[in-house]
Amino acid sequence: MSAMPQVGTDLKPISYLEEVSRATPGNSRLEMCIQCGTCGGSCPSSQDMDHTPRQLFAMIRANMREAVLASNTPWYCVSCYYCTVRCPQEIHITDIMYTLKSMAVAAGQYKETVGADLSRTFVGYVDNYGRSYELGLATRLYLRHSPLNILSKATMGLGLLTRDRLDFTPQKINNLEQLQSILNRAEQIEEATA
Amino acid sequence: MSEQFEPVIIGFTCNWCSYRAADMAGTARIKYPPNVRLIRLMCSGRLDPTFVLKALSGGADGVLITGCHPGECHYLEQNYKALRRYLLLRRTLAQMGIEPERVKLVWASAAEGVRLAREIGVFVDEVRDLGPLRWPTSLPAVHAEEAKMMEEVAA
Amino acid sequence: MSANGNKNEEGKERIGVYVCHCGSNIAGVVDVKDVAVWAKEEMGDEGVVVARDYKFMCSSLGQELIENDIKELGLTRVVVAACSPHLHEQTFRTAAERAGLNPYLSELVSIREQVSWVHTDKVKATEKAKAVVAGGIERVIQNEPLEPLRVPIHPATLVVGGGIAGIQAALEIADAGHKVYLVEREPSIGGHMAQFDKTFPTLDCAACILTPRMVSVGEHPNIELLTWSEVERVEGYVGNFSVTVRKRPRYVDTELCTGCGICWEKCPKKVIDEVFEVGIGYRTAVYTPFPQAVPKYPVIDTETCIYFQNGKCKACEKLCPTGAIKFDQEEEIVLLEVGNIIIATGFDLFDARRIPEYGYGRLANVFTSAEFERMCNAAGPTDGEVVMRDGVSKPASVGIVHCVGSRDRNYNNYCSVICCMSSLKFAHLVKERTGAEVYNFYIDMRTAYKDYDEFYQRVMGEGVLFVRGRVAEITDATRSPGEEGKLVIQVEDTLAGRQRRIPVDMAILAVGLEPRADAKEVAKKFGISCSAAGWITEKHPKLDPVATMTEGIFIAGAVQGPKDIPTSVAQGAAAAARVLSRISRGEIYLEPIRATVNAEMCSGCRICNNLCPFNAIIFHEDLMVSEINHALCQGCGTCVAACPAGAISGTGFSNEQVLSQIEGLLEFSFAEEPVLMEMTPA
Amino acid sequence: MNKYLFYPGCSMPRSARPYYDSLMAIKDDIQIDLDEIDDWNCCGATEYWSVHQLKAHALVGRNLALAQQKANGSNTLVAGCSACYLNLAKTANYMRDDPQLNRQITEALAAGGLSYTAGSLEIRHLLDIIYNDVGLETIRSRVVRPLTGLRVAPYYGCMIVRPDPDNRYGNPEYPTALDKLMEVLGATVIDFPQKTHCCSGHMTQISPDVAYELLHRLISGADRYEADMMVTLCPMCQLNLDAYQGDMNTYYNTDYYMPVLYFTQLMGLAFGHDAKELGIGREFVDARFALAKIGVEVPAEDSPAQPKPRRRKKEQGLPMPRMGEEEQ
Repeated sequence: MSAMPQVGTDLKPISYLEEVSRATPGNSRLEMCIQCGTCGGSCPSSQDMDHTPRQLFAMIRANMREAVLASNTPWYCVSCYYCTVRCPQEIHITDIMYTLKSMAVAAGQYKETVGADLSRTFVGYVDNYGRSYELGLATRLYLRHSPLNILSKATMGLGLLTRDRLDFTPQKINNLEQLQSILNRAEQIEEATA
Repeated sequence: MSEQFEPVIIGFTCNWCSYRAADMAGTARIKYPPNVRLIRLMCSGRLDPTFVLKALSGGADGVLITGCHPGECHYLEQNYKALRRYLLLRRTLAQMGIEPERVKLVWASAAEGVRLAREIGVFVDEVRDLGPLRWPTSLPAVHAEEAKMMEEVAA
Repeated sequence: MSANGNKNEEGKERIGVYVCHCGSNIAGVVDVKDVAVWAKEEMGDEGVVVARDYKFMCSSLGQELIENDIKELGLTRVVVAACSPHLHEQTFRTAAERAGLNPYLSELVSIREQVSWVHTDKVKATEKAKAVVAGGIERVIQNEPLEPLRVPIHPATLVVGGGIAGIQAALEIADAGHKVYLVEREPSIGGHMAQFDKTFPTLDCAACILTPRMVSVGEHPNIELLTWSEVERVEGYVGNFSVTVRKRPRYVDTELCTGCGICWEKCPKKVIDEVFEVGIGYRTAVYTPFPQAVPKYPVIDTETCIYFQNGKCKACEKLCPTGAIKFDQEEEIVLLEVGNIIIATGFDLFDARRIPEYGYGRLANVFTSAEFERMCNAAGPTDGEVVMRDGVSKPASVGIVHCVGSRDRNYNNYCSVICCMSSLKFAHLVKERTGAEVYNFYIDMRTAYKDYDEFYQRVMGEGVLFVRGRVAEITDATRSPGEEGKLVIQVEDTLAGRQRRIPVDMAILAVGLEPRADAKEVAKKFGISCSAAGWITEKHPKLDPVATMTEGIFIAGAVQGPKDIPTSVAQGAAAAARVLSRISRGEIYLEPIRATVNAEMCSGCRICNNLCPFNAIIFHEDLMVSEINHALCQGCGTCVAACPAGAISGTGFSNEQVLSQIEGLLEFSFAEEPVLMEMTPA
Repeated sequence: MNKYLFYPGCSMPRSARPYYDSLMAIKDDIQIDLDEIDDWNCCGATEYWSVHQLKAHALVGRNLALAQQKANGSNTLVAGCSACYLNLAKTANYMRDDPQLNRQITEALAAGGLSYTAGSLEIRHLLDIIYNDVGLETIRSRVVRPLTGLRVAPYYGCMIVRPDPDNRYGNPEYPTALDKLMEVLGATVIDFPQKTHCCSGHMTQISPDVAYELLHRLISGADRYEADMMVTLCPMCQLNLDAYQGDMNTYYNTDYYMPVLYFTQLMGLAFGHDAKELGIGREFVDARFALAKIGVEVPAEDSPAQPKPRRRKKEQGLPMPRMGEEEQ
């Protein structure tokens, strides 16, 4: 019988929409957005976002990569998952916010520096100790971003200390090497698939 | 990517539900592997075990039996009879030394084109994992009877 | 010489194979020419004498092509490889018949729905197409000439459901002079429409246009009305259904009752009416749902009637001027003989409690559309006053929420069709009756159909405020003095691109339409199929929207899916027209797909006897053989498969046909082809 | 005695010490055996997920693997922190439902000589096991000092009820488990409309003014219903509502005084344990005045001096203009 060329294999570069969708674990359903605004309406911090989640999704469809990466919206996401459970299209909105944050960090393109720094500092502690470390987290963050404010925070930290609710030194897990080799491997896979 | 075994699968469908589900899958352009070839019966109750054995002996690597969901049979309750025969059939196959997993029963209503397409995909993979069917050369009595029955009905 | 059974020299059938391009629908994926060439060359031994491909086999030219070949080449069998038999089987059978070939000696195999539309790999698709064609060829050889079954049509019709769709259908048929039985579950006909005050887009009063129809149903000599009744069992088949109806006792003798109303005026037991007044109004224990009820006779609700609860009272009996109250009345079982059935059982409303963030049931001044309809109705619990839950204060601001439970994968992912328009109607009514500030919160404004968008324009002109955004939540958790004591509707105004919190006095939830809670049981009872959600499946979504898969059973109105009044009425009339054409024909032809017992081969084991759900198999004790009544047999073939002696044969799907088709399908297996590599997504 | 695998998470041993202590105090009363998994690591909170998603999954994966290793005859892994619970559940579910992700995480774990069998563990929150496994009847039977007269605002926060991957709470907007639990303890439970609103998570670090806004909504809400205290089930929520309540008051020029305790602490009180054992007194907004209402004595020396609670000003006042120092 006569052989014929394969069909359906698309060779065109993938859109920003597909990029974000693929970078999100599982099926994000991002392409299903009907722009109803349930997310923006439910979001407790949307007043402080420079775009509502819905607008951000429209921008993603419009391939406005830089504008999306620069938006503070993902960094103002408080992970309350209201949008996710209410979305009539079952779009994994909160997960997509995580994706956008990690993309912004990777690209080094974000205006909202505090959130990114907090996350990066946090990751630093976890990578080096295996546990998070509130005091260090707070102080390092405030030293960088609002040195004046550190005083008021210090009293708070002091409060936690006096109430035996804070350590001076971070806690370290025993088998840190194991954790680090796991994380390194994961990072390699992440880069390989990116 | 490696060369992989492509099984041939015969699918029996009910005129009222699963065949229409297949139509729907088509109309909705839902893709599924081309390995399966469908036969329309009026009802899964029409499925004579001989059909399945005929298919397997004739070169099929698997047989997919589809019918209306329990309680939704167009003929009220015939799909339950199909279910009983199916269970019996799987035992028979096991006795013949054929993996019972090569025969699968799936319910799919006329509205479930997507589901049917998905089930077909799943079954193709399952049969692919089982590998090509080696039809037993020396067959136990069970199949001899079936063979006789086939001659009878053919006569 | 007739073309039928005219074999060629080697005693083989003379087969023609016709491969359809269906434009590019098939040809785009399947190499149709290759399939035709192959059929001619490779299947010659099977008796294929001609094989052609053509752009549209179903076109008149395509059909002529086949007819000419039958005549000129003396074809004895025809195989068409095109679309699904459910679409065009009849087309090609008729073509064969026109050319003098028995229609049942043609086969239509699907290489569109089952090949070109579901596969992308052209090589594999073409190969599968060949297998499918081979299956058809092997099968058609085994086909036998058949004659369709003639079935007489009983002229009476059963209409189930007394809403506007059922009313329309009943009137159409009755006016044509034929008997109609109209069965309604509630004490009165009228359905949802009877609850409304105004209807969109014309704003004419629902009662004013519905009541006359209800009355003529009640008075029509050809309509027998069975209210407070439900269909219990349906037996038989198209043309001859026998239906069992359970008639609940009214405890009122309709021969004596004049509907004067003294009983319900004097009844001391007031209860909340959860049905007609959707929980915001009251009725008595003996009641008619509403003043214009048809029939006018009341029913006694034994759940709440003081006499039925503790043996006392009997006020109605004492006061009834005609002595029509009959506490000892018992339920009746009515048997009906009908030729056709129209199902118009309508819809239920989405339960707004399922969306907690909208606060219905928790926040007093959140209402559903149904509650608001009753509130607006002059005969309703508030005499048409639009008031808040306290029953007195008028709202100064009202928010109307669209798409409640619709277009939402958490609940129902379909559009309920009517809510946009009824929400616009509500907006107008609120403005008209309270002058309140009105907000409509919508995702997309769906105002298709005649004069609908004009109505939208009109309501906009009336100063109603539209916010494009799906409401996120309705809360009493206020944040600022301006919100105190109000309901706050939180939403993203998607056109302004920011979140808004709009304080209102009252919120109206435009709840979506759902299939009746018992839709699946009803479908089973009538032997028809319904979608996963529960909407009854029509025979063809575009070309046969009022018929079902089951001969003789039709549908009308929202039982098929969300619908507004005009469409429901149109469907009622359409279903009636379908029934009338059958009645006037007096008989219909059915597929001769039936099972037959070969008395010689029957061993009398009776295995088949209790397999048949239609009791079509009778056993002759004297001859010790089973026999099948073709009128009752539905052709499922279960007995054929079960007969250990192989004594039962099923026309249309005989063992020979199926076994041969299997052989054909298996003549091509991937093993013979170069194994192609399948892309599996990493 | 129900056996469970237990994941404390970074907060419980430290900033949420009272949560941990009170849980340890009551676990015998309600017959639960919590087997802490060895050498567990951070769950990634929300921050880690913001930087590397697959690494975050691997991070959680290690905890799952260690839990499976522990195999104490239970396949239920319990977390007291909502964020920990959700992160553990998220990874466990993705490994169960997403073959590709499962492959990748498994591969990463192998680098550390660990492995986790997808679908082998059930991830549940502490409230879930206390409400469903222990059950209200058992709890009622343990109550010796009912919290009669104490008005509590049950506060669930977000991540325990949303997205609720295994649909354990049924209602992501209006759960009632904590409400019913508090009723059983004898408390007066207010129908708190903000019960599942957000505590602002790490906004306290990223954008205090957003955080104060969200905290203000919750605390003013509870105050409007004249709650004596809010009761929480998550360390993050408790820390934000408790430790930042002062800053919030300063920011809005209000003087709300809303103590925030863990539900385990109130269970402990009802079961007759003494306040100190339950870590009561370590909160910023002193609960002793509220508890005095029901005759619970909190020894003064156990907690630093506290301002006497003032009744808040009648007029609520709009937000003050932002202080210059808060801007970057």
